[in-house]
Amino acid sequence: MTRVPQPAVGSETGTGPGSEAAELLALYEEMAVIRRTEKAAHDLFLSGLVKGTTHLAAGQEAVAVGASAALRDDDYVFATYRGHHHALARGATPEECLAELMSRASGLCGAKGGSMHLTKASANMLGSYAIVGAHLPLAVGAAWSARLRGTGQLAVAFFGDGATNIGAFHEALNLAAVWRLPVLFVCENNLYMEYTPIADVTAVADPAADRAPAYGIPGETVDGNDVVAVREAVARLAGRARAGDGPGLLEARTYRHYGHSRADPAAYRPAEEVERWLKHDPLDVARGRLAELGMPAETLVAADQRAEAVVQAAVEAAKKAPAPDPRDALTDVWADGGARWRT
Amino acid sequence: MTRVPQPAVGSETGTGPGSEAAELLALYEEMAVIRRTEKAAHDLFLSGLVKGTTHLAAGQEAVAVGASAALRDDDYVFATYRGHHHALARGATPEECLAELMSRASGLCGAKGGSMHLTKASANMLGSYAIVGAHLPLAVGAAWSARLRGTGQLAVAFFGDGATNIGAFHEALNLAAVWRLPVLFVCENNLYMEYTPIADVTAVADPAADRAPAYGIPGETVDGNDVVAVREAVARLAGRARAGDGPGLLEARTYRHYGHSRADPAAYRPAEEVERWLKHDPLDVARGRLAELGMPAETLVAADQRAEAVVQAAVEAAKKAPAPDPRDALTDVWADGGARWRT
Amino acid sequence: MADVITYRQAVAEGIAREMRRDPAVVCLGEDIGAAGGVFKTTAGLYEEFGAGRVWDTPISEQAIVGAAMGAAMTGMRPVAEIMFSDFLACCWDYLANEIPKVRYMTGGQVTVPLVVRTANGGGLGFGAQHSQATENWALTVPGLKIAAPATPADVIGMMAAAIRSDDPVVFFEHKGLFAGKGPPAPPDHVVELGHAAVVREGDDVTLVALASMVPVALSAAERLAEEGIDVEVVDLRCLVPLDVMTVLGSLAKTSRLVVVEENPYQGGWGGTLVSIVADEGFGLLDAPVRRVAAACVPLPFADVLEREVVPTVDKVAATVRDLSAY
Amino acid sequence: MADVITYRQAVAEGIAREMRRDPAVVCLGEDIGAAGGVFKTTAGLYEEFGAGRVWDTPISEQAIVGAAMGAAMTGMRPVAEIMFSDFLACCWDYLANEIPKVRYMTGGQVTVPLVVRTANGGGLGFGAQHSQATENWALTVPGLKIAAPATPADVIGMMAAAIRSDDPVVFFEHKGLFAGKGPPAPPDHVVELGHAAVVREGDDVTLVALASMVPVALSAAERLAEEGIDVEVVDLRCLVPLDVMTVLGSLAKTSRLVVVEENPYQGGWGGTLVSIVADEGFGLLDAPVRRVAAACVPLPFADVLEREVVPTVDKVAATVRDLSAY
Ligand SMILES: Cc1ncc(C[n+]2csc(CCOP(=O)(O)OP(=O)(O)O)c2C)c(N)n1
Ligand SMILES: Cc1ncc(C[n+]2csc(CCOP(=O)(O)OP(=O)(O)O)c2C)c(N)n1
Ligand SMILES: [Mg+2]
Ligand SMILES: [Mg+2]
Repeated sequence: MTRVPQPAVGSETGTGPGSEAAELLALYEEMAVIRRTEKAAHDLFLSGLVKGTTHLAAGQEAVAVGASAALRDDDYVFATYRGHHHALARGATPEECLAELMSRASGLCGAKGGSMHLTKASANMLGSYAIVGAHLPLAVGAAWSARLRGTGQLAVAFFGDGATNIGAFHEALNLAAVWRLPVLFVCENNLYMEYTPIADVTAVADPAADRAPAYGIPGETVDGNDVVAVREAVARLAGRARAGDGPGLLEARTYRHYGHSRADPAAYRPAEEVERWLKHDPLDVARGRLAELGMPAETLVAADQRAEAVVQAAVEAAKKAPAPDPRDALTDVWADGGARWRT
Repeated sequence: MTRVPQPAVGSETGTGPGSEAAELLALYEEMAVIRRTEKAAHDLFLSGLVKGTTHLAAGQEAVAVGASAALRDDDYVFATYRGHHHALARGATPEECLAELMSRASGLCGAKGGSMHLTKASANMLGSYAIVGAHLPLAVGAAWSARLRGTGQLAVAFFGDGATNIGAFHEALNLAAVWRLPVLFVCENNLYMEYTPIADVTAVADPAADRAPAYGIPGETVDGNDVVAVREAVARLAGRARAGDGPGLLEARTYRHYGHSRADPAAYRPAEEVERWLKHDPLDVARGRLAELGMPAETLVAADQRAEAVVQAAVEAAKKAPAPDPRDALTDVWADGGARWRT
Repeated sequence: MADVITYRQAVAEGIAREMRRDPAVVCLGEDIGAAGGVFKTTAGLYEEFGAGRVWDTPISEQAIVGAAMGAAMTGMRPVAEIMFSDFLACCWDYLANEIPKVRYMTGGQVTVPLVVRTANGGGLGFGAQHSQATENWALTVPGLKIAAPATPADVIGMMAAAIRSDDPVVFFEHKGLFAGKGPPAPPDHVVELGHAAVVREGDDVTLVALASMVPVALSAAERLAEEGIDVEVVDLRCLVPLDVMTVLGSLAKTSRLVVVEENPYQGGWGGTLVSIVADEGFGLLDAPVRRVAAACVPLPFADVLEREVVPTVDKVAATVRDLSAY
Repeated sequence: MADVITYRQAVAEGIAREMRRDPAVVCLGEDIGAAGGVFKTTAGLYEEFGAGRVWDTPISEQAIVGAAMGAAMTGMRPVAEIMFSDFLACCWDYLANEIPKVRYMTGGQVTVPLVVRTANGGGLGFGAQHSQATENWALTVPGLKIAAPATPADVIGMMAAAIRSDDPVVFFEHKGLFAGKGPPAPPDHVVELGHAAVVREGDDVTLVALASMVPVALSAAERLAEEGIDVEVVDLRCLVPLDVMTVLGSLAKTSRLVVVEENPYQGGWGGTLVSIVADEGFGLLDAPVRRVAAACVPLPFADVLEREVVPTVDKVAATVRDLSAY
């Protein structure tokens, strides 16, 4: 996915409506591509072309796209097994993502990682991690490294509401705060862990934001389905962090359109709740904002069509791509490229 | 150590000064015994009769004794490697503690545990744990069990300030809060971890109490060197918890008189700070309160003498006790008493 | 009683039987309640026993296993679920340092009758962090009993033994076997821990396997039978207690041993077993001892790659063939 | 250069040498800064390199090792201290699931050049939770290199190799050896990982040992020499890469093998080594292979009990004596 131009931090308001609309349109189109990529992944899973499992982020696009729009290209991003949107928002193409899910040699990770481990290191998207919460300390370390190297980079960890109750969350936030590191913790609170509501197993109402004071850092909540609001909130926290004022925490309220994973029908969610959230679809929210900015409907249709075409082409290309060479199973353990552990 | 009579919860104020003084005198004497036991442990370590390591609690006696006085005999206590005072306050004798430290068969754990693992299960003092923070979930589990069995018991975990930054702390407090369990978390904040001030590595000022809101539970601080204040604070939180209102957290400010462990001279502590805390010795504080209550000085001298005698006798008895039978190294792994892991 | 039962159903059935007999048995874990577990291995328990005995937890592996330990020390018999065995790493302190040591280090004062159940192993395309066979991790720690059943009936019988055990048991349920079927277990079926089963008799070579490797070994044995190689297959069932005597007994007959493990060769449990055989059974051996174990790499996602890494019927058959020609 | 250096000093010296050559090397851990480490193994680093390169941390093992991983992925060469190797259990997810797997599961996109140093082993009376030899835990995980030096010079040389390695290395420093002395290492001394050392030549029996068991093996060898048994002692130095060839080379001469391990017999690293020997070296063997390892119990506190559990010169000598009479 081509990256949208980076708005300088805090510059959102200084530009004319035309440029603002153009920027937002680009974000919309990114979200549209993600939405369709997730739909494709879903269909490919059902048709047996995607093995194992997938955790789709349809419905949560605005978090990835909004945050990404507020970051520098060289900032580090760490995501979870529900990370397709983050890989795409940081520059992975639908084709390399879908090829990975479809076990193709051309996949992002050469089909060694799969859906849960999408990684695009060349874009500093440093991976998707499938142990809940484990990547938070990694982001802290990347931020520490950025500070040590004096690069001005940020590190951002995206994680689910469920991750707020695991020990690594606590250790990461405290260390980041004590060392005043340029790291952002962005919680995608989609109200559920796998099948259990986060509210049932968490002592506070906002599982992430209500914990921020325990680390003396700012904790904000934001409408995670509003790409502009996310971009602004992240820009604000990023500005602070880059200025040396330490980490920030953002809790984005959002909702996943599919079930937790694979073919989960998500029957545990009240119909009324699902309906309410579907009405607050991040694509719709962006469309509404664009309409307000005077964007013609045809322009949006064209963007949707481009997104559709990109993803269709990606699916076709991934289908045609070859399977990995079985011998590759025994490469890439060590930095020398091999897997030799003994003489 | 003989347990003092249990004041009923909330009854501290209803009794006449005479009875209050008698109660406090008993607490004073318990503390005096602990102080002397720790001194004995220290001296025995220096003279080579205690091997390995010790983490002395001299200076922190009021936390153990004050808390214990507010608990029922059948409540569960979990402590750390710095746990001699808790074992003693819950009914272990100086002799069985010192015998354990001196690797005698008559030690609390048959010389299998050592200083860091003092345990008196028959008194529901369910152990001392040497992995920082690890026992907090255990206390949660004991409280859960008490609830399931409907016994009205509490579980109390004592831990250091350093334990507030480890993952298990976070997981334990959240689970306890979500399940509204009868468990108390009592932090002995002695300002230092091993050699590093807790303030250097913690994002908030009160490492335990400032975290309580993250779990929606009451967090209080108390003068940990004032046995009466500790008793009252614990009684209050215990009352809540026993009434079904869920866990409580108490941060007791205190100070260790010796270094962290073994022969650590604690040179990292400013002389002025040490001096200030030595002037606020928990024994002195209790003496002051007793004087106010009109307790004659000779009574205190007599208590000190009794404490001295108990500990002297304990040292002599422990010295005379036999070493464990080497064959006992291969017992007690399994519930059948043995260690057989294969046919 | 149904004619067949799946391995998955057997897990829930095994737990339910013990919950019916003993009110001290309680379950806790992520999504185990109304959801019935992400592998449906606790399906029906919440309905039958209610929220008072089947507890949903936050994603807090340390608290889950730590709370189970605290409860076990105080009169309960908790059954804790760790969803994937890879996540045992998130609470390893409890498995390595707390649960197996507290009895010993208190001089026998404390007993910890708990079961940690977990979905183990690969074959489902879940990738490096959700596919490991980690039974060898548990073997590094004295003080844990280790059960890994291969059939539905054994699931039930070994679950009964595990829950009734006064010692802590790590109970590995194999993801690749969940959908498999087998005869149901009779009422009050108990398979005492530490007894291997000779699941196929043979004279030429002994194959020792565990959990999902048992069907692999059996398939290899069938194929080899056609070639005239008569393979005995031992289902080890448990790593601790380790039934060395059954293995040595088989070797007394065959003089040739191949161990089939899903865990990686390096640090795999077969090393421990083979080292005992190379000592106590040295005189029985007519040929080198071989281990067919996973390659020493993380588990890859793609099927075509995973097949290269884990033991397969082909690999086992080839190894046995080679060895019987020694 | 001093005539002798302690093992403890060698740790700090080994780190300092690398910090001097490469500004990407940074240290983090509990009490490692001004305090110099609780074992004084980082003494002087804070003074020489300052707070910008020697970072004190909270008691947060997951954050320590996780942050090291994140830093290693982004251009640094962190050296993380986990105070006692028992506490690796508190961050095991990083050792088992993250650090060793990220390179593989990203198809080689990410490199993790870090060292996790830790004080390993028993003999100091620290009890069950502070005395374990846990190098075998690390062996269960493909993707970690495992170093465990036995001498001060090796500490320095292997530390250099570990820090320069682009692969993650778990570096086990033995508590029982800290006070031991040995010749210092020459400038720029590098001991490549994966090369065992034959530290005593002999024709009758091969003793393979690691870390603190190397002096135990050497003492046993000396005692046995007086009895006319000529023992070759191999210091394995690393578990991964595992130098099997040196062991087989020695066996070609002696035909008899005893492995001396401090970790428990069950799941101990000797199992892996012996299983390779029982396969590839079967034809070389004239006698059973023996392992002298710790008993399968937690480590007891009292010296008199601990001695019963861990390998001693007496036990090793008795085993070799017995074996050479086979
Ligand atoms: C340590 C750990 N425990 C359990 C799991 C299993 N698991 C995978 S996703 C998930 C739910 C996570 O919920 P949340 O953090 O809210 O993220 P979401 O899936 O909603 O994006 C669980 C329990 C895991 N992967 N890691
Ligand atoms: C998980 C873990 N990390 C590190 C240690 C080493 N250690 C033992 S005591 C200690 C300091 C603990 O400080 P605190 O919690 O304040 O307790 P205190 O010793 O002051 O009573 C440390 C770091 C440990 N035992 N466990
Ligand atoms: Mg969620
Ligand atoms: Mg402290």
